[in-house]
Amino acid sequence: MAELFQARVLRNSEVCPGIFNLVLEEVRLAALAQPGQFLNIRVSAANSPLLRRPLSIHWVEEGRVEILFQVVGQGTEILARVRTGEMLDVQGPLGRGFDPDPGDRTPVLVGGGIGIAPLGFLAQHLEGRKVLALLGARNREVLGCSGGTRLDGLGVAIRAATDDGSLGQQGLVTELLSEVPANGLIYACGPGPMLRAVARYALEKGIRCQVSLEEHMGCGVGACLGCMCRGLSAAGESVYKRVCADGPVFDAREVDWR
Amino acid sequence: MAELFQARVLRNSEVCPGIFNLVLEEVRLAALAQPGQFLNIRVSAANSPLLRRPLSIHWVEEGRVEILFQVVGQGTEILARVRTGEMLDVQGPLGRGFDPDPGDRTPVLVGGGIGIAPLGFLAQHLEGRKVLALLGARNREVLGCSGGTRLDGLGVAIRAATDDGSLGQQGLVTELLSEVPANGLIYACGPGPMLRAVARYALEKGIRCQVSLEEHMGCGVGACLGCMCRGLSAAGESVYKRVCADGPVFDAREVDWR
Amino acid sequence: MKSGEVNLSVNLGGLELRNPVTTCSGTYGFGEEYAPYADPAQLGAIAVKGLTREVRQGNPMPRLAETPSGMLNSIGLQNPGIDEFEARYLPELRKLDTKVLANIAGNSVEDYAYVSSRLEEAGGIAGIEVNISCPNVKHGGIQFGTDPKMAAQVTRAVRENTMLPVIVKLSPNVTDITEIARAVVDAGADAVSLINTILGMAIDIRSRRPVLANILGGLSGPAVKPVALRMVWQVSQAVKVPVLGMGGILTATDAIEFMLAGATAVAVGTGNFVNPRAPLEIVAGIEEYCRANGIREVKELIGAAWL
Amino acid sequence: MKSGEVNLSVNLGGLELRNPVTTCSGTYGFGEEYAPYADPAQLGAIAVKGLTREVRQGNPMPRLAETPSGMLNSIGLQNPGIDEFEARYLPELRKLDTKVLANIAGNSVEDYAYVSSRLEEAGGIAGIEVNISCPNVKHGGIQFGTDPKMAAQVTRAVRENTMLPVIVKLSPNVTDITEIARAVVDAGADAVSLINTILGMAIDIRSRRPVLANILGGLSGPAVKPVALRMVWQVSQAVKVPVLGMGGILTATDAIEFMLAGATAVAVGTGNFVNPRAPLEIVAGIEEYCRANGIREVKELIGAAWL
Ligand SMILES: Cc1cc2nc3c(=O)[nH]c(=O)nc-3n(C[C@H](O)[C@H](O)[C@H](O)COP(=O)(O)OP(=O)(O)OC[C@H]3O[C@@H](n4cnc5c(N)ncnc54)[C@H](O)[C@@H]3O)c2cc1C
Ligand SMILES: Cc1cc2nc3c(=O)[nH]c(=O)nc-3n(C[C@H](O)[C@H](O)[C@H](O)COP(=O)(O)OP(=O)(O)OC[C@H]3O[C@@H](n4cnc5c(N)ncnc54)[C@H](O)[C@@H]3O)c2cc1C
Ligand SMILES: Cc1cc2nc3c(=O)[nH]c(=O)nc-3n(C[C@H](O)[C@H](O)[C@H](O)COP(=O)(O)O)c2cc1C
Ligand SMILES: Cc1cc2nc3c(=O)[nH]c(=O)nc-3n(C[C@H](O)[C@H](O)[C@H](O)COP(=O)(O)O)c2cc1C
Ligand code: FES
Ligand code: FES
Repeated sequence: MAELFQARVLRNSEVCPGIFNLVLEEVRLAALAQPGQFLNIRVSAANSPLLRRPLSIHWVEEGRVEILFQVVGQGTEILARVRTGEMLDVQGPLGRGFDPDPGDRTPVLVGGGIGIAPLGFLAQHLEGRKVLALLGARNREVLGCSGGTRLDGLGVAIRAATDDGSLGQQGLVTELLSEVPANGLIYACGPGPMLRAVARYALEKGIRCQVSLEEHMGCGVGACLGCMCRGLSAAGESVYKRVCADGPVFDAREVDWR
Repeated sequence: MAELFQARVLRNSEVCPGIFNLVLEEVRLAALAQPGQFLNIRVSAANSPLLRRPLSIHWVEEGRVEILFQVVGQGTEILARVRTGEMLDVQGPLGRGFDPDPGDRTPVLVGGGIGIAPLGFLAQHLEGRKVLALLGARNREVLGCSGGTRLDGLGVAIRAATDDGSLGQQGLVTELLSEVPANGLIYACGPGPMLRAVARYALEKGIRCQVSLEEHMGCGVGACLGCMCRGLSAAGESVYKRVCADGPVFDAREVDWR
Repeated sequence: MKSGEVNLSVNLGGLELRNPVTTCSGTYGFGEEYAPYADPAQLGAIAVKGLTREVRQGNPMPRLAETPSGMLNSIGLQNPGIDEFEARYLPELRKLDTKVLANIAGNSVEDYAYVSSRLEEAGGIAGIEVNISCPNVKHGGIQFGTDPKMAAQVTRAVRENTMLPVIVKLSPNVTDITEIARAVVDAGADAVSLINTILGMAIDIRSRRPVLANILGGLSGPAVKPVALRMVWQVSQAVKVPVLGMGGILTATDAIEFMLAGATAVAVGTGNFVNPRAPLEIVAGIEEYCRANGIREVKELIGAAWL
Repeated sequence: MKSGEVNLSVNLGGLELRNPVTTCSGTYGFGEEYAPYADPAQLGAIAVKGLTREVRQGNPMPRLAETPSGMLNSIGLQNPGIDEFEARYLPELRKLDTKVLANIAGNSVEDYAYVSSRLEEAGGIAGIEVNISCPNVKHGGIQFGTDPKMAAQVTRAVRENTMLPVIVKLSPNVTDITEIARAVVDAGADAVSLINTILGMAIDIRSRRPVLANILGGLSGPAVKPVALRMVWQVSQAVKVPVLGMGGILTATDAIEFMLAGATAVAVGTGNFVNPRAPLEIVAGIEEYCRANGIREVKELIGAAWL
């Protein structure tokens, strides 16, 4: 169950240009959080920017909850200026996360850019298992600071693809998909086109796959119907589903990819 | 002539509860500033709060411009959080200030609460002359940190009135007006009722008096006609005058006090 | 009532509310989404998402755009329809210890009549808010809300099909909102609510296309508060029925402004998104304001700024 | 034109502007107040404070209230009257190397006609903006702007008394702004400008009174941008004359949105208060946008979002 927190900022540091690691001290939130869930953060007490910003939980450790965010606009710019000791108005944990129990399947994390962030928390839950990660990013540095380094630290086997070839092979992460074993379970997060390609590949090969979607949000709790994605009903009809409440994580088979 | 500056914040410190001393490094602004003029400060790059905040120049020294402000609402709350090294969007110096040349009259500064602030800069211009100040405030601490201490440092003779009697006599600063010599020139800044009482006293006794008025502002430059006060035309008719551009300092005889 | 206590109850067109704070339709789901943050039992009432006779998928995505101190939405009345509402949501709503306002819309006068009578029969609904002002649908919606004759017709149809209090929700997208208000009151409305969203749009300069798939959307949030307040001021003095005021309410100060302008009760909409505890904080803030000002009955605030 | 250069000029109903950026009447004084921050010679045009036949004192104070991302004003057309304008301000305006739009208002159709012919004779004015939409005056003002017949009458009177381009300024406080737009275009307007302020109010919960002495005021600033943009979108597609778009413009992005929505030129109002260099920065930003997108003529932006 989600709650509202006034969470103390323990640290907010620019881990590489334009990407920040924000560490919140909030024991209860840490206890409630599940991998793939997100926080809805009020970045300013002023009336503008008005809406909260949805940000995935990247890491949870000893009562601390971390996020990794990329500065892309006004809200994240303000968030980048938050300093140690300030209190942040945080709502969460929200949404339906990943199903972190892969059973006897081999978990394969597929992440693109800042979409790698939530896979860190998921990998924490998968610790002790053999985990493969296929990661893509602009370059080595972004891949590392978007969560790659942390996955590495957990002993996850990483295969990388970068735009400039500075790490792994040059190209898109989707070009690594052939490495997913037939009994694999894909957990994917990243840009829309990447997710679509991953899901299509998985559906085609009959590989299980969970994807974390993104959509602009009004409420973040399922009340406003502003964040819809095209899903499939049990009967196979295309129906709107709420990314914030029915997701953000969906089984690839629940989504209408047409 | 006023300009727009991106001024570096050298210091912003809470000099007593709820009152801040903001020091800006801006050589050109310091050179242009005249006592009684004000700055129009944009407190946030966001759309809300939207309007600039008018704040008087309190002190100018070695290329530094200082203001003293009281936290009363959203804008000043945001300003209170500004830190050393940040750049502040400052427009100024604005308005018609005090006529700092008292000729052969004895300058008498009359200030109430945070209205003491601009009298500091005026006193800098009057240095070397015998200056009397009649100051009122809630208590000793507020009187000091609203500019009283600085006046004292300049050798101004201070007569004080405080609500709680913690400094000078208990009561209103207007009760000290009998101390103004007949050849005095009053420079007054403070709450509306105080200014009215001071002006009435001066007009009655035939003492010269300049008052600094306050009004909510839209533009601060005379363009919007939002900040009017009731003035007197040359012919003695009641006409609107712009506090921002025709003032904020007016000769008491130019104002319609009815 | 103990000494120092404030009586917060108000009567909104026959609807006895324990306090004057409610929620806006379409921003509060079906009452469960915000329950973790603010117990609906502590609110005067809640209004649920706009209902139509048939299932509606709503408008294509994107449906939202943030604007300065506000937001645009073009949800387009996505809702499960009256059948599923009764089967799936109403039983849950009945369990909440608060008054539930059903918000209804339709393509035709008959639709409004039909949904009203269904709700009347179903039970568990405290009042019907008649949305004649949705800017986001092709048929009905805003057309009913800009023409006094059609507004009256819809009101009459609902009135004839229910004994429940009927609250007609007015559109701000009109030259003279008091004209529409008078028309629906003459047609039997027990109260009016206002404002619905103001028609607006946003453009993406990268794609050079409107941001919303539906092109136009409805503006809500603090940006619209001055307009909402003005309309509440005008309408509450023009008609004899109570006004449910909304539009940009985020804090107790906002809510009190609406009551002073003439609102009998207020509703929090977009404010829920920003602060899910806003409705509760507003109840507390109103009570505190009354106490600090020696006001024993919150009713005394209603229209207190008129003169 | 050198390679890579962008042609920023636009034609606003016969008015050749060197670039599409102008200022809003009432927010830019008589052209001198903002000169220290942005040289008027670098703008397409400037509009000066609304003028009437007689001297006007305007409304009582307070006249301003800040609102979320916006502000309310109830200046009430305080102005020196046409005589003093000609004697004192016009000579100064003539010295500025920019086009000056005179904004006029009146209590009657005759007033509008009179002021127009005076301006025509005086010379030095590039165009007349006819304010039929001021929400802050008792007579004329907004009444002329909400009734298509009266709007047309005023337009015709101005049209008959001047050869200058006539731009009619529309009120957003109407059900259908395209109806008024069509009426004034049929009556001879060379262009329309929109939006004027949206009627709003604010209440002080301490005094329990409206903040503005005039009770109601006009809302401007970024808060109204989505509404202004929507109306520009609607009007520019409904009439054949060019649209001067305004309402909440603060940045080049805002201005480009208005052009994509159908505005031929834009005006900066409240934005001047926030950033006195906004008009100049907008000129530069539009140019940069065009260059980055391979657009050689700024005209290509006009209505580019229509389809
Ligand atoms: C479930 C979820 C999890 C996310 N997790 C992360 C994360 O871990 N790290 C990270 O860097 N980003 C994440 N994002 C994206 C992040 O929410 C946006 O980058 C952020 O909201 C942009 O805000 P802004 O004000 O800086 O940008 P602006 O573009 O100025 O924002 C304008 C509006 O658009 C919305 N918006 C803009 N981009 C997005 C987007 N991609 N998704 C949703 N809303 C958007 C904003 O919330 C705001 O309402 C996540 C998004 C979702 C939906
Ligand atoms: C010429 C001039 C000089 C001033 N000098 C000083 C000074 O040296 N130190 C100081 O502490 N204060 C000074 N003030 C008052 C100061 O401008 C206000 O306290 C400040 O604007 C309040 O902003 P806020 O957002 O915190 O308050 P809010 O009440 O939230 O502000 C809401 C709106 O009202 C306006 N406003 C509120 N109070 C005042 C006021 N008293 N005068 C003008 N506008 C107001 C704000 O600018 C804003 O637009 C001066 C005012 C003027 C006109
Ligand atoms: C996302 C969203 C959905 C809405 N859906 C409805 C609706 O179904 N029926 C209705 O009458 N009003 C609807 N509204 C309008 C609100 O109930 C309310 O009138 C408006 O948002 C103004 O209030 P606010 O500024 O507090 O949000 C909706 C508003 C929003 C933001
Ligand atoms: C203080 C003020 C005074 C105004 N005076 C006039 C006026 O005299 N004539 C007029 O046509 N519009 C007047 N307006 C309206 C503006 O010209 C403009 O239409 C409106 O403010 C919307 O633009 P903005 O949001 O950029 O300010 C005034 C607006 C403000 C804020
Ligand atoms: S953001 Fe409101 S339903 Fe998802
Ligand atoms: S604040 Fe605009 S004229 Fe004074």
